[in-house]
Amino acid sequence: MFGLVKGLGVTLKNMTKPKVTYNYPAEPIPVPDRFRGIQHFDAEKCIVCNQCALVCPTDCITLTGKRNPDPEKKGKVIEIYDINFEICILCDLCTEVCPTEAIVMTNNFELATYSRDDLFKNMQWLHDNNQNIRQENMSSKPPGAAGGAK
Amino acid sequence: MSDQEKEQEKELTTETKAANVMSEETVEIKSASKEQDVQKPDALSQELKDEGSVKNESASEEQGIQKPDAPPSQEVTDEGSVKNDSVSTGVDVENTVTKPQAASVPPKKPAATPRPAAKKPVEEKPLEPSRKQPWLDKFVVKLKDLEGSEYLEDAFINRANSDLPTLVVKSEWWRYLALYLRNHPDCQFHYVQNFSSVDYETHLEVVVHLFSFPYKERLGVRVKVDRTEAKVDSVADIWAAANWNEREAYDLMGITFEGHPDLRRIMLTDQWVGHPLRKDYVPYDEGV
Amino acid sequence: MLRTEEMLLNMGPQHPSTHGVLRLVIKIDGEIIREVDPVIGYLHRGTEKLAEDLTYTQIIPYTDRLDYVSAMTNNYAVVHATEKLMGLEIPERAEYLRMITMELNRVASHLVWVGTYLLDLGAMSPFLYCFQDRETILNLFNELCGARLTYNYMRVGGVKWDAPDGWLQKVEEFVLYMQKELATYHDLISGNDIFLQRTRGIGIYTKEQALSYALSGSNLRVTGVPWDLRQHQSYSLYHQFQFEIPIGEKGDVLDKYHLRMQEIAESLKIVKQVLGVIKEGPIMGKVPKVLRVPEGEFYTGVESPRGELGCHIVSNGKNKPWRLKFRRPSFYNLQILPDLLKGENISNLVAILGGIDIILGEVDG
Amino acid sequence: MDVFFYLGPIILMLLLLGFVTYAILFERKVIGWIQNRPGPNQVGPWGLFQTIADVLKLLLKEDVVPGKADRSLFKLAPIIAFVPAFAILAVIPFTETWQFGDFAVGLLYYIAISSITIIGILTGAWASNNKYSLLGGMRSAAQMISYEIPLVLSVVGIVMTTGSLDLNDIVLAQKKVWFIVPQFLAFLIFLIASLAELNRTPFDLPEAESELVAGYHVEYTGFRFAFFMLAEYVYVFAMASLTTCLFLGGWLPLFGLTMIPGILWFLLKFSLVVFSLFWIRATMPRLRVDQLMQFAWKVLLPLSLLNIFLTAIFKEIPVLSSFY
Repeated sequence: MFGLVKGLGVTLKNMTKPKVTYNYPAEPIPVPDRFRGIQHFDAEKCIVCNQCALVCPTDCITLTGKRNPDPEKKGKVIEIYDINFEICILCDLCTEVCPTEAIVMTNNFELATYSRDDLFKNMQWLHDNNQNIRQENMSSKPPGAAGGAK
Repeated sequence: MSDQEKEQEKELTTETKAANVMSEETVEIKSASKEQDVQKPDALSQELKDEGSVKNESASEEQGIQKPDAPPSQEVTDEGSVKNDSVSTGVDVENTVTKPQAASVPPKKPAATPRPAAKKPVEEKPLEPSRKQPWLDKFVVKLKDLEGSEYLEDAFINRANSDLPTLVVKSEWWRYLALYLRNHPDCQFHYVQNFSSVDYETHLEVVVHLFSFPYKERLGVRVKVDRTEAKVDSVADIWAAANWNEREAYDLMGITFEGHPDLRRIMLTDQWVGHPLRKDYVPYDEGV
Repeated sequence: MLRTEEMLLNMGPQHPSTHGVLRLVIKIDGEIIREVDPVIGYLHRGTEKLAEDLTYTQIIPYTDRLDYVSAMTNNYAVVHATEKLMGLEIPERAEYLRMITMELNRVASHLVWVGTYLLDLGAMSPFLYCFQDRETILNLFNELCGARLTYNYMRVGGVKWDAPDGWLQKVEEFVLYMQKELATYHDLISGNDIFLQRTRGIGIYTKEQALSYALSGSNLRVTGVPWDLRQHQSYSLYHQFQFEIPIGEKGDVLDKYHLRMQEIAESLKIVKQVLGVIKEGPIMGKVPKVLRVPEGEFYTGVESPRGELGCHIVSNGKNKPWRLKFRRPSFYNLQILPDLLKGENISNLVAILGGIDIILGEVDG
Repeated sequence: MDVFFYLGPIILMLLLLGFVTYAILFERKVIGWIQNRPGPNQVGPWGLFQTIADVLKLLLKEDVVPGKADRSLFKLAPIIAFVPAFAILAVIPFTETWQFGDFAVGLLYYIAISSITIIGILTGAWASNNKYSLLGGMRSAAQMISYEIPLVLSVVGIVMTTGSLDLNDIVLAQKKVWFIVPQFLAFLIFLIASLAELNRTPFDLPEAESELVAGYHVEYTGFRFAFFMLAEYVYVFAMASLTTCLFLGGWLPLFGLTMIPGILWFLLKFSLVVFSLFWIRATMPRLRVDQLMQFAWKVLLPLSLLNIFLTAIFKEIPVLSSFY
C-alpha cells in the first residue's frame, strides 16, 4: 500500500515541474548545427563527378551533366539534378562524398506535402533551399562514404 | 494437413520443450521416406571431396584440413557409446537418425566453381597453428569414429572469424550430427547463436553457429544442400530456436526442411512466388 | 449443459500493445488462452536482400531501420563485422565514442521498454517520464550526428563525427542526472503494488527453455545465466572497464524489469568510466578508398539492448557482401511466446509479450 | 416553484453537459501537468474549447453500424447506458434547497438505478458482434456487479449511524464531524469500489486499451460513442457528488465559514474528489481480471463487513457513540 502512496507522491511532485514540450508549429524547433535536413545544391560548385548518385543507398539522386559551354574551360557542368524525397532517407552520405561541397545539408526538415509529386525536387528548388545551411559539413574527417582514406 | 500429421506436430512441440526427443512414430515415417529417396554413393562423391580439400588448401585462412575419409570401422562399439550417451538425455540416436550409410544423394554437380571464398590460390607462409586447433582435432577425431563420418566434408579453423572451428557436412548427415552435437557430453551445444543460409550458386549452405555453455566454445557448421533439390532434415525438435529460422530459410532461400512441424512462409505472404535470397531470383511482379 | 466453444481472436497487426505490426492469432476459452500463433512479416523490408546490392557503407543507414530503438548498436554490428573481416585498426577515440553512444542508446532503449511496458499495463505517466529522459539522450545524439533516430553515425574504420565542443560534458551531466533519476523510477514503479501484482510470477521459463530457444540479452539473463557478450566475447574496448552483469532469480517479468533497470545503471557506469579515459585523437582509422572485404565468412555478435545482435557476412572479395545475415535478437526472443502464453489470461498476454521486449522492425528484418 | 420543477432538470442537464465538457478538459489538463506538459492548449484560450471541438467532431462523424451487428440493440444500448446515469442525479442534494427529488430512500435509489447502466453496456457489447467488445462487456458486467456489493456494504455503516437512507439526513448528520473520520475504512472501500464502478484506472479493464483496444464500445462511433462517454462522465459527476455527500459533509462548511455559500463548499469538495480520481488515473497501472475479482470478494467484502461490525460495536461504546 505504501508503494502506491509513494507513486502518487511522485506524480504530484511532477505537477509543479516546468513543462518540457515544444510549442512546435508556433515556434521553430531548435536543431543543432549538424542536423541532417533537406539538401541545398550549388550548381556552380558541382563538377559532375557522380559520386553522390553512386553512394546514395536508395538511388534517389538523378543527375546528368553536359560539356562546359565555355570552350576554354575543361570539365562538365551540371544539367539536371533531382532528388526524390519520397525515398531519400537523409542519410548524409551524398554530402559526405561530395568533393566540392556542392551538395550540403541544411537544417530545414519540413517536407510534408499533400501530394507525392511535390516531393520530387529539382535543381532549382534545391538551389533555392539556401536557408540554415549546415556550417560543419566535413567534420574533422575528410574521407568519404565510399571509405575514402584519411 | 492430415490429423496424423497434426498429432505429430503437437508431439514435436511438446517434446521440444522437454528433452528434444523425437517420437518414434515420426522416426518411422521419416526413415521410411528416406530409404526410398536415397541412392548409393558413388565415386563422384569422392571426387567432390577431393576437390573440396584442394580448394581448401588454397584458401588463405584455412588450415589443418581433416580428410574425413576414414571408413566407419568401429561402427558397433562407437555407435553403442553414442547411444549410451544419448540415452541419458532420452534420445535414441540409432532410431532417430537416418542411417547415413545408405543415405546419399548422387552429386549432381561436382563443385565446378569453387565457393567464392577460394578464388585465387595465394601463396601463403604457413601460419601458426591456431589455439583452437587442438580442440577441433579432438573433436574431429571423435566425429571420425562415428558412423557416417565420410559425410564430414571438411573441418577447419576459420581464422578470420576469431579462429572459429568449422565443420562442413553433407545434408544427409546434418540431423545425425546435430543430435550428436546437442547431446554428447563432450559437446553440449545447447545454444544456436546464428542460423543462416547462403546461396553459393553451385550449392546452398545452411550455416549454423553453435555455442556450448559448459565448454564456452563456439562451432560453425555448414551444411551443404543441393540447389535444385534443396532438402535437408529439420532440427527444429533439437533446438527450438531453429523452428522459425528454418521457416525463414525456407521462405527466403527455398530450402525445404523435412520433418519441420510447421513449414510455412514466415516473412512473405503465402502467395509469394520464388525465394528472394536466391541469387537467380527474379521478382514475379515487376511492379512490386 | 451449456454449449461452449473456443473463440478465435485476431490480435493485430493493428493493436495498441503488439508494439508495432505483430499479429497474434489466439484461440481463447473465455479469457484463457489455449493457443497462440504469431504471424510476423508485416514489416519485412528485405534488408538482407537489399544489402547484397549495396556497398558496406551504404548498408549502415539500412541497419538504422532494423532495431530503430537502438540504431547505434545496429550500426556497430555491421561495422564491427566488416572491420574484423578486413582486419582494420580503429583509433581509440573512435572506439570510445562508439561505446558512449552505444551505452547511451542502451539506456534510451531500456527507458522505452520501461515506459511502454507500463503503458501496456495501463499506467500512463511513467511512459512520459521515461520519454523525457530518453529525449535528453536523443538530443545528445542529434547534436553528435544530426539525427535523432536513424543515426548513421558509425563508419567502417571509425565514426563520422567527432564529439562537438562541450558534448562530453553534457553526457557527463546526463549520467549524473540519470543516476539520481533512477531512484524516482523506483519510487514510482518498483513499489507499486498493482505493478507487482501484475508482473510477479508471470511469464516464467526455465534456463533450459531459454537456451533451447536461443534467447539472449535480458531474456536469457533473467533465468540466471550470466551471459553478456560485452564480457564473454568482448568486443570494442569493453574489457577495459568494470561493470556487472545483473541476473534474475525467479525469471518472471518483474525480474526482467529489475534487470533492465540495473542494466541502465551499469550502462551509465560504463559511460562514466569511458568519459574518464577518453582523450583527443583521430576518429577514423586508415581505410582504403574502396572497401573491399577479403573473401571469407564471418559471424560476430554484439550485445544489443535486446540480446545478441549478430552479423553474418559472406564475402567474395568484392565491395559488396555476397550474403549478409543479421541475427536479430527480437526474432529469436519472440519464438518462445506461444510456449509462454498457453493457459494464460488475455491480460497476461500483454504483460508477457511486453516483457519480451520486441522491436518489430528487427523481428521482420 | 413550479417553474423550477420543470425547468430545473433542463438546467441541470445543461449544467451537466457543461460539467462533462470541462471535466474532460480538466482531466486532460491535470494528466498533462502531471506528465510535465501543458495539456490541450490549441483550441481557444487555454484550450477551453477543446472538448467542444471534440464533441462537434464526434457529432459530424459518420454513424457506422457494423454489418453483422444487431441493429436495434446496437442503437438502443447507448440510451440504456445514459438514461440511468442522468436519473440518479435527481437525489443528489447539492445544497439544502438544490435537490430535485428529496425522498427517504435516496441512497437506495441511487444504487439501484445506477446498476441499470450495466445492462446498456452489456447490450452494446453483445450487439456489436465483436470479440473485443464482448470480452469487454463480460468483464464490465462481472466487475460492476462484484463491486456493487462492497460499495453498498461500505455505506451501511453510515446508514447505521444516521438511521436514514435520505441523503439530506446523512449530510446533516455530519454537522459535528464528517463521516470520513469515523468511517475512514468505509471511505477507503467506497473510494476503491466507486473507482471500479466508474471503470476508471486502475479498474478500467472493460476498456483496457492495451488489451481490448476499447472494450465494449470498440464498434461505436460518432454520437453513439459520445453517449457512452457522456454516461461515463456523468457517473464521475454523480459518484463524486455522492462521495461528497456521504463522507465529506456535502454543502456543510468547514471551520464554521458559513459566509461562503454551501454550493461553493460543495463544489470545492467535489472538485477535490474529481481531482483525486484523475490523479489516481495518471499514476496507477491496471489490475488484472482475476486479481480484480479476488480483490472485490476476498478483500473489500470482508473489510466492509468488518466495518459494519465495528460500527455496531462503536455505537455501544459510551465515549465513541457520539460519533456513530
